[in-house]
Amino acid sequence: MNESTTLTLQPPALTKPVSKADFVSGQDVRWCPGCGDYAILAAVQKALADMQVQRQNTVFISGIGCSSRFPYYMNTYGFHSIHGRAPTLATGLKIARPELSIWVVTGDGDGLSIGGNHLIHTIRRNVDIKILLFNNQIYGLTKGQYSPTSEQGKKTKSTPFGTIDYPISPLCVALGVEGSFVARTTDTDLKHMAMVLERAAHHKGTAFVEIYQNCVIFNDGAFKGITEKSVRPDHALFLEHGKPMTFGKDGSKGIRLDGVHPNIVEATGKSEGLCVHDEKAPEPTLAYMLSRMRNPDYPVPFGVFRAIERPTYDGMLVAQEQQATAKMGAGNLQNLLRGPETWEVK
Amino acid sequence: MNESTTLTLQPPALTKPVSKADFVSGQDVRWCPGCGDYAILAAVQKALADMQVQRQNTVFISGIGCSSRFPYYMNTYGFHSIHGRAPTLATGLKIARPELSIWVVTGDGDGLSIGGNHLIHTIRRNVDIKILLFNNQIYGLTKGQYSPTSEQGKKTKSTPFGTIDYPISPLCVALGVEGSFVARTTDTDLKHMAMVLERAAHHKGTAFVEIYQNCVIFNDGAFKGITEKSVRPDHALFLEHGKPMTFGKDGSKGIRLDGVHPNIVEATGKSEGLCVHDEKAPEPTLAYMLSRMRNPDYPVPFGVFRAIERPTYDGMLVAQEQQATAKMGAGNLQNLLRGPETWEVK
Amino acid sequence: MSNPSTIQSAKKHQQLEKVAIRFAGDSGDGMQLVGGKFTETTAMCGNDFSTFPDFPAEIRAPTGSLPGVSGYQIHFSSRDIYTPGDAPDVLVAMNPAALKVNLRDLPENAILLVNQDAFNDANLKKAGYASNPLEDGSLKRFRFYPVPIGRLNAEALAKLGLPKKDAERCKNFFALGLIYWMFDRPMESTVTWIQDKFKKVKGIADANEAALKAGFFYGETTELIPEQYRIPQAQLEKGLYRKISGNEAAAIGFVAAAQLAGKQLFYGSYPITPASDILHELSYHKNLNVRTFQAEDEIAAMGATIGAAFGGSLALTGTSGPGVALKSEAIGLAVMTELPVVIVNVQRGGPSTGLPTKTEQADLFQAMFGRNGECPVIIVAPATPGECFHMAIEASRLALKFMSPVMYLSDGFLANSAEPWRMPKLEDLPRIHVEHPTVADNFLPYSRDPETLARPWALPGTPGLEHRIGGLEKEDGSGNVSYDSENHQHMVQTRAAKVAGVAKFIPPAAVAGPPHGDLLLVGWGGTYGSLRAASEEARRLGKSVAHLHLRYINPFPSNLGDLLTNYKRILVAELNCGQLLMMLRAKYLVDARGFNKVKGKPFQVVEVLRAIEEALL
Amino acid sequence: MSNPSTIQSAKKHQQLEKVAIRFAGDSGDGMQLVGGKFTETTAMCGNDFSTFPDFPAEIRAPTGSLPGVSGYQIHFSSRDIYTPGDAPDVLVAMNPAALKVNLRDLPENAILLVNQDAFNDANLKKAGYASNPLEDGSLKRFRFYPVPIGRLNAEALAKLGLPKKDAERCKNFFALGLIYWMFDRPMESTVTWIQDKFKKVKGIADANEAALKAGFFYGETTELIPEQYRIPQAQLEKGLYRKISGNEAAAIGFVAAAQLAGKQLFYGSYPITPASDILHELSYHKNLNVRTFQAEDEIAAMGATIGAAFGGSLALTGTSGPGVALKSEAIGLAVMTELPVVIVNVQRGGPSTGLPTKTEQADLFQAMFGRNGECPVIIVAPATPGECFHMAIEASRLALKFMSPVMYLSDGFLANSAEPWRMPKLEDLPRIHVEHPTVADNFLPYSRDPETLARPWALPGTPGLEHRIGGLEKEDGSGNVSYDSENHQHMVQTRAAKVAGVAKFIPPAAVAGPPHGDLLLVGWGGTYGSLRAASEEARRLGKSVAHLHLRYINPFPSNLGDLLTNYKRILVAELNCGQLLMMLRAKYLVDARGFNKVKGKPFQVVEVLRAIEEALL
Ligand SMILES: Cc1ncc(C[n+]2csc(CCOP(=O)(O)OP(=O)(O)O)c2C)c(N)n1
Ligand SMILES: Cc1ncc(C[n+]2csc(CCOP(=O)(O)OP(=O)(O)O)c2C)c(N)n1
Ligand code: SF4
Ligand code: SF4
Ligand SMILES: [Mg+2]
Ligand SMILES: [Mg+2]
Repeated sequence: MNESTTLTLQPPALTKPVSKADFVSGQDVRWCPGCGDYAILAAVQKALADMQVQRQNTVFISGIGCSSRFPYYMNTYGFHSIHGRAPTLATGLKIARPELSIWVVTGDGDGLSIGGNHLIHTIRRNVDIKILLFNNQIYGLTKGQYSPTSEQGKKTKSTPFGTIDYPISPLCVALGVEGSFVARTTDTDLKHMAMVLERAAHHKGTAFVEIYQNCVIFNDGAFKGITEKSVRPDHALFLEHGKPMTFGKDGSKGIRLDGVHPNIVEATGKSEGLCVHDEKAPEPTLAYMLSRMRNPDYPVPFGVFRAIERPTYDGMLVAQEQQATAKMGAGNLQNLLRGPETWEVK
Repeated sequence: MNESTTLTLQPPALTKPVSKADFVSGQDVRWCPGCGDYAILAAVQKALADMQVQRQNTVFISGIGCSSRFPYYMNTYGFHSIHGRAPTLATGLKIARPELSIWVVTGDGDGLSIGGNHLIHTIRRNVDIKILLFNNQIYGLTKGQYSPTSEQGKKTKSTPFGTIDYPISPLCVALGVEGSFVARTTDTDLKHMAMVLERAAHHKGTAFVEIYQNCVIFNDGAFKGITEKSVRPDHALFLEHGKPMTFGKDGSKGIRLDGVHPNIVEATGKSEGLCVHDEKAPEPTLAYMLSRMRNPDYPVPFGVFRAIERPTYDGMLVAQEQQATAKMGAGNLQNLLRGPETWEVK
Repeated sequence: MSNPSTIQSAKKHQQLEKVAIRFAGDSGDGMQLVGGKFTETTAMCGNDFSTFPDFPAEIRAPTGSLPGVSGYQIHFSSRDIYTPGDAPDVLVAMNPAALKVNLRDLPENAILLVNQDAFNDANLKKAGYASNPLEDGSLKRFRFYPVPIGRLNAEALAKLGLPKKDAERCKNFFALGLIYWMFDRPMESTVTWIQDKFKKVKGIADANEAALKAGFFYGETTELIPEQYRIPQAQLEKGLYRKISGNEAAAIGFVAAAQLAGKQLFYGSYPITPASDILHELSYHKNLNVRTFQAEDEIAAMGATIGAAFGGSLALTGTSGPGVALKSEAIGLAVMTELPVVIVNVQRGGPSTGLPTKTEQADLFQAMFGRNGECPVIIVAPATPGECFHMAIEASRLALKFMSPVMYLSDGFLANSAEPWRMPKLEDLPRIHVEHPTVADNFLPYSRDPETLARPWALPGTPGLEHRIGGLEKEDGSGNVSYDSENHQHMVQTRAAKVAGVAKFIPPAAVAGPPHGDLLLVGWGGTYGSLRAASEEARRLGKSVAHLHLRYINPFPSNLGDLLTNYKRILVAELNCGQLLMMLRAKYLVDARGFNKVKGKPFQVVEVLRAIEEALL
Repeated sequence: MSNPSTIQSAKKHQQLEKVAIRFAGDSGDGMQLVGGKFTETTAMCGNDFSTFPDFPAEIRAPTGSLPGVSGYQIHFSSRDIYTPGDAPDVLVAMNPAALKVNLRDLPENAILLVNQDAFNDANLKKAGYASNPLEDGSLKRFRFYPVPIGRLNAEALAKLGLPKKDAERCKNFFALGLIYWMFDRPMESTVTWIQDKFKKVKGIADANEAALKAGFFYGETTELIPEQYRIPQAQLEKGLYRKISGNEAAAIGFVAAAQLAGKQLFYGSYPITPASDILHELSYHKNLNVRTFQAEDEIAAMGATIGAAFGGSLALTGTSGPGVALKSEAIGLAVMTELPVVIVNVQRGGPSTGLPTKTEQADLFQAMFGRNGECPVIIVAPATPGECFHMAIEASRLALKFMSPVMYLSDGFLANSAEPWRMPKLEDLPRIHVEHPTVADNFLPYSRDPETLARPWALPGTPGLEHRIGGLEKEDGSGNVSYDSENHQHMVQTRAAKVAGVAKFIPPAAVAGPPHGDLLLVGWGGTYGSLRAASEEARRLGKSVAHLHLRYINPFPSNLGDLLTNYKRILVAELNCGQLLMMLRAKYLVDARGFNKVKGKPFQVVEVLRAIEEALL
C-alpha cells in the first residue's frame, strides 16, 4: 500500500554511496559544549549513511527548542518550524509527497507540552513519519523551566519551591493512542541508538522514539542513575523481541508477571516463567506495562516496546484515491465546473 | 490536603434541601428532539440534587459543540467557552478558587480533537475537576463531520469515501496520562449514569467520565449494538470493584487473563480464575487493558475503570503556598518593592 | 430593488419584473429544500436570481421555537439582479414561530401565505404569541392568505396510506406547489428530482409528488388566491449556466487553479461554520488530484498546509475568524519561509464565537494585522458568489507567483448565497506558470526574482538543492539564520516590498458610474450586490454617485489613490465598524466617511441608498 | 549623550559627566555578572545609570564563536540619564569574537581594553579573523590597551592552588577590578557579594576576590593605562533607590496592584523569551497571595487566566508576540465575556520566531487588531523600566474598573534594561476599588455601570447570582445568548464605547518641550529614553521640538488630537514600520511622518537627532 519509505532507503544502483560526512550540513553547530544533542546528531547521521539513505528524499522537520535546531545540521531538506507544530507540517508534507522520508525532531516541551495534541493525533493516524523526541526533562532553550517530563518536586526557574505537576511518560502517551512503533534509547549508548534509529527508519507508519538526552546546563545528570555504565545493569532493562526480560549483572534479575503486574525476581541461569518480550503483540497492553516501569521500583526499559504493522494514513489515502479514481474515472475539470445541473441561455 | 470538594458536597445544616428542579436554569433547551444530551442533563441535575450540592458553589464549564451548550441549562454558575479550551478555564478557576466544585462538559471533538492537549495535561496534573465527555462519535454542531472517535471507514460529510483515521479511545488516552479516576457510562442507562456521576463527584482529583451519547441526527444508533437492552448482556461488561468480570445472560461468560491478554471464557456458576476488577490498583495496566476491549471481539466495559487517591494539583498548590508562607512569613509589599539591594539618596 | 407596490394591484397573470419570496418554517420543515427546488426551476425558466438561506445556529432547536426557524429567500427577475432582496414580497410561514421571526421584515401589502393548521395553542405558546395573530387582525396590512396546508396535505395523501408522520413531512412540497402555481412555474423538473431522490422508497416519492401537485391544483382551483404572476426570462449573456453558491465556487475555483498550475491541490482544514462546505466539496474530488486533510484543529490544518506547500502542492486552508486567530502564529511562519499558501476566511459574526451562522466583514483587520511582527500578506476578496471562483484562481496565481501567503476573504453571505453562473470555457481560464529550480550550482533558497522578489521554490526530492528554512530571521540570499541587525531591517523591508509590488500585477480599480462626481461609494467583498444596486438606483434618481468595489485589498490597486481624488465625498460601506475605512484614511489621508452595519446581515439596498442620500446632503 | 571626545585628553582623575562601558565576552565568560556588579557599585556611588544586556539566542553557542558573544552595557552619569548609551566609550573585549562583534559600534578614540591572551590562532579562526587585529594596526584609531588578563589572572591565583579551569573562570573579575580602578570605584560591596555567593566553596570565593583585587592593583601599579576617571554623584531625587529592570518592575507592579485591590494575583503563562522572567519572579511570591500556573501552552495560559478572572482574581497572563498570536482567539472570549484580564506582551523581533532575544515594537497592530470580529481591548505601554511598575498598576486598575481585557505592551529592551528606581511609598500608591454584587434581586450579569459601561462582576460562590456567560453574542442586560440583529449592533457598539470611554479616566497626554512649535516627536513604549534624550538635545541646539510619549494607546488620551494641531510637523518614531503612525493618520487625518527602524535594537540618540533634523528641513 505504501512502499515509499522502503524505496527511499534503497538507493538506486547508479547513485554513489553516501557517507556520514555527506549528512553534515556545514552550518556551525550551536549547542552547549557537552550537550547530549551532539551524540544524537552523530548517531542519526551515521545511521542514515549506514542505510544509504538518499539525502534529497529526506526531510527533517522540527519545532522550537535546543533540540529543534537539529535540521540545520543535517544536509538534507529541513524545516525549523514553530513551537510544537512539527508533526503538523510533517503530516501535510507526507500527504502531499508520500514518497519522501520524513523525520520529526522534537523536545519534551515542544512535543509533549505545547505540541502534545499534534503528537497524539499524528501517532494515532499512523502517518508514516519518524518522530525523535529528545527528552532532557527540562526546557533548555528558554533557560531552565520544568517540562512535562520533569520529576515532581523539581526546583526550576519557574518552580522555586518544586514542581507539583505529575510527569508524563512519553511512551505511555504514545501507547494511549496506539502507536504502531514505540521505542526508547539514550544519547549515551551510540550502538543502541543506531539500532533503534534503523528500526524506526524501516518501520512503515509513525515511529515514535524517546531519546534520553542530557542537558549539561540546566539538568545535568538527569539520567546518570539509569544510563551510566556502572549503574546501568541494575537500572536499565534492554528489551529484545522474543527474549525473556532479564537485567542486572549477568542477567541475574528478571521480570515475572503476577496478573498484569510485573515483579522483579532472581533469574540467574534460568529464564522460565520470566516475561518474554513481544513487540509484535497486537494489543499494546504489555508495551504499556513496560512503559510504566521506572526507577527506583523497576529498571527502565530501553529498546523497541512495540512494532506492529498496520496500514499507514498516507498509504490508505493514496489507495482510496486510486480506488475512487478507478471507480469514477479520471476527473475532468469541465465536468466539475458544470456541477449537478445546468441550463443554457441562447 | 484538599478537602474542598467534599465541603461543597455537604450542605451546611441551615441550607434548605435542593431538588432536581433547582438545577434547571429555565433557558430553553435547544437540542434536537431525541438527542441523548437530554438524558445526560436530567441525570446530572438529579445526581447533584441527590447529593445536595450547593448550586452557588458549582460551576459548569464547556467548550463548543452541541454538548457544550450544557451549562446554559444548569442553574449553577456556568461558562460556555471556546472550542476545546474548557479544561484550561476550569484549571485557572480551580487554582484561584479551590473550594468550588467544577465540572467540565465536552464532546468527542471538543475534548479529543482540538482540545486533546488540555485534556491530557489537566488529567495528568490531577486538577480536582470533573470532566464529562459526551461521545457521540461525530461532530454534531457543525453538522456531521467525523470525529476522533468515529470508526474507521465511516462516511461523513468530510469523508464521502470513508475515514482513514484510526479512532482514539478516550479512556486509553486518559490512562496514557495516568488518570486517577476513569469511567464510562451511557445515556441509555440512567441508573448507571447516576452511579458513575456520584462516584465522579466524590472523587478527589480529575474525574474523567466518557458518556456514550446518541446523536439522532448525524450518527443515530451508534451504540445500539452495545447498549440496547436486548444485546446489552452480550456486548457490555459492567465493572464492579472486587468482583470477577462476568457478562452475558446470567453472567454466563467471563474474562480470564492469559498473560496480559484477556480471554473470554464460559463462566456459568463458577467465578474462579476469572479476572477480578480492581479499580484501586496502583498501576493502571488493568484499567488500560479494559479500556482497549471493544466490540466485536470483546464486550465493552462500563463503570469505574480506575479510582485511586493521590494528591490533587490544587491541593498541593495550596499546601505549598502554606508551607512557603510558614517558612518565609507572610509577605510584605514594602519588602517586595525594596528588592535585594537598595541605596539611599539624601 | 423589488418593491411590493409593483405587485399591489395584481390580477391573473400579471407580469412582474422581479419578486422576492421567503420560505420560512421550522428547521425540520424542509424550507431549504423547497427553496432550492424553486431556485432550480427559476433558473430553468431563465430568470436571473439571487438566493440566501438563513438558518439557525442550532442543528434543530425545539420544534416550533423561535430559534428553530429556518428561512430561504429567493429574489428573481427578468433583469440583472444583484441581491437576494431587501425584504420579501411573498412570505410563506409554516408555523407561528416562522411568522413571528419574519414578520418584521415584511413590507405592507406583501403577500403572506400561512399554514393556518400550525397555529394551535401549543405552537402559539412556543412562539410567544398571547393571541392568535391569524385572528386578532394584526395581519391586515398584508395581503394575507391563511391556508390549511396541514389538513389539505393530509387529505391529498390519504389514499396513499402513509404513516401520518411521513405524510405530514410532505407539507413543504404542498407549499411549494402552491407557490409554483402562483408564479406560473413548471413542476416537471421537481417531480423528476423527487422520483429520483426517493427512488428507493417509492411511497415517499409518490407522496411528495402528490403533495406538490395538490398544492399547485389548490391554487389553480380555489378562488382564495386571486393573483398569478409571470416573471419573463432575463436577458442573460449567452452560455451554459449553473446555480452556484460562494462556497461551491471557491472550492471548484481552487481545484481549477491547481489544474491550471499543473499542481496537486492540498486542502487542510478543521470544520467550522460557515466554511465547512468547502471541505465537504473538496473531499469528493479524489479523482482530480485533490488531497483533503481534516486536521485535529486549525493550527494543525495551517501547519499541514505549510508542509504541503514546502512539498510543492498548491496548498490551501480554510476556516472562519476564530480559526484564523488560531492559525495566526503559523501564518507568520509562512510569511517568514515565503511559501505559497492560501488561507480562506469565510467570515462570520464576531467577536469570539459571536454569531456563527451570520455574515460580517469584521476580519479585515485580522487579515491585515493579526500577527506578531511586521508580517504582510496579500489579501483578496471576491465580490459575488460566482466571483468566488475567479478570485480563487487569482489568489492561487498570486501565492504561486510571489511565494507568499494570500488571505482570501469570503463571508457567510457569499458562502451560502447562490446565483446563476455562466460557466467559463476551460480555454479561457489563465494557465498558471510555476517553476522549480533543479540546478544545484549557486543555488540560494532566498535569492530573489528581480521582478517579483519571489524566492525560488526548490522541492524536496531535487538532488543538490537540499536546504533548510524556518521561522527565525533569515539572511537574504542564503536563507541562513541571521541575527544581524542590518539584515533584519533589509528583510522586513523586502517582505513588505514584495507584497507591495503585487500592485503591478493586478488590474487597476475601476468605478461603475461617473469618473468624477459628488460621491464615491467604496466597498469590498460580499457587499457588492447591495452597493451596486443602491448606486445604480441613486444614479437613476439623478445623483452623481459612482461605485468602487475592491477585490484586492493588500496591496491596493495602484490607481486607487488617484481615483479617490475624483469625488467630492467618499463613503465606505462595510459590515464592520470601519476597517477598510481606516486603511484608506491612513494611507491616502482622505476624509472618507463610513457607512457601517454590524447586524449579522447583508446590507439592504434601501439602507445603502439612504446612506448615499445622507452623504450627499 | 556621552561622547568619546570628552575623555580624549584625560589625565589622572579626570572628571567626566557620563560614560558608557560595554563588557563583552563569550557566553561562558560571565559578562552579565560583572556588568551587574559594576552597576550595583555605580548605584551605590550615586550615579544615575541605565543598563542593557545583549545576549545570544543560543544558550551557549560554541566557545569563541561569533554567535556566542554576550555583552552588557552600562551608561552612568552625574546627571539624568535616559538610555544605556548609543555607543560605548569603553569596550572590554575578552576574546576575538567579542572584539569583532562589538568593534563596529565603537567610536574613534574610545578606550578599548582587550584580553590579549585570548587572541590565539584557534580563537582568531573561530572569530573569522585572517590576521591578528591586535598586531595588524587595525585598532589604531582607538585608545587601545591590550592586557594579558589570562596570564595575569593565573599568576595572581597561582598560590591558591585551584584547578586551572576554576582559576581561569575568575578572569572576568580581574577585568572588573581593572575597570573599577579606571573609574575609581570601591570594591567593598563586590567583595562582600563574592564571599556571600560562594560561601560554600571558600576556595572559589577567595579566588574571585583575589582576581578582582589583582585587576584593580594592576591598574594602579602599572603605567600601562594612564587615565583614571571620576564621575561625580548625580542629583537624584531624595529617597530609597533600587536597581530595577522592566520585567522585575512589571512583576512586582502586578503584585502591588493585586494587593492594592485586595485581590489574589493569578499569573498563567508559558515560558517564552523575553517574558519568562516575569513568571520566574512571580513564582517566588507564594506568601503574597500570588498563584502562578505554568501552562502547557499559551492558549491554556490564556484560558486559565480567563477562568481565574471569572473566579475573582486579578488575572494576568504574559508572553511575547508568537504567544499573543496563539492567545488571540481566547482574548476574544475575554472581550465577549467582559472579564478583567491583563495580557502582557514583552515584544521581540518578528515576524514568526524572528529574533527572539532582540527588541521591537511591531506587535501594536496585533494588540489593536489581531482578533476576529470587532474586538476592542484597552492598550497601555510603559515607557521606562521603572514605569513598568506603575503601568502594571494602571493596567490592573483599568481592567478591573472597566471589566475589560487590557494589553500591556512592554518590549525586550524594557524587559532587560535596568535603571535606578526610587521606591514608591506604599501609602502613595492608589487603592483599587473593586465591588462584587451580592444581592440576587434583579441581578443581570450584563447590566451596566452608567459611567464606565462595565458589567457587574458576580463571583461563583455567591448565592442567588448563578449565571452563565460565554462566547456567543449576548443580550445586553440578561447576558443570554442572542442572535438578534439589533442587539448585535448594540453590543458591538457598547463594547467599543466602553473602551473608548476609558479616555475619560486616564491622564491627558503631555508634551515635553514647547507647547507649540515646528515639530512634535511622537513615540510610545520603550523608546522613551532615546526620544527624550534626542529631543532635549535638539532643543539644546535651538530647535523648536517637543516630545510626546504615549503610555495609553487605546483609547488615545482625549486631548491628543488637539495637541497634534499645535505643531507644524509630526514625526512618529517607532521600532516598526509605522504602526502608531497609521493609527494617528487614520484617526486625526494629520500628515504625520514615520521614523522607523526594525533592527532588533533600540533607537540610538544620534539617529533620532538626525531624523529630527531631517524632518525640520
Ligand atoms: C509559541 C511559543 N511559545 C513559547 C516559545 C518559547 N520556547 C522556545 S523552546 C521552548 C521549550 C523548549 O523545551 P524543549 O522542547 O524540551 O526543548 P529543549 O530546549 O529542552 O531541547 C519554549 C517554551 C516559543 N518559541 N514559541
Ligand atoms: C476554533 C473553532 N474551530 C471550529 C469550530 C467549529 N466547531 C464547533 S463545535 C465543533 C465540533 C463539535 O463536535 P463535538 O465536540 O463532538 O460536539 P457535539 O456537537 O458532537 O456534541 C466544531 C468543529 C469552532 N467553534 N471553533
Ligand atoms: S541548554 Fe541544555 S539542551 Fe540546550 S544546548 Fe545547552 S546543554 Fe543542550
Ligand atoms: S445534532 Fe446530534 S448531538 Fe447535536 S443536538 Fe442534534 S442530536 Fe444532539
Ligand atoms: Mg527539553
Ligand atoms: Mg460529538
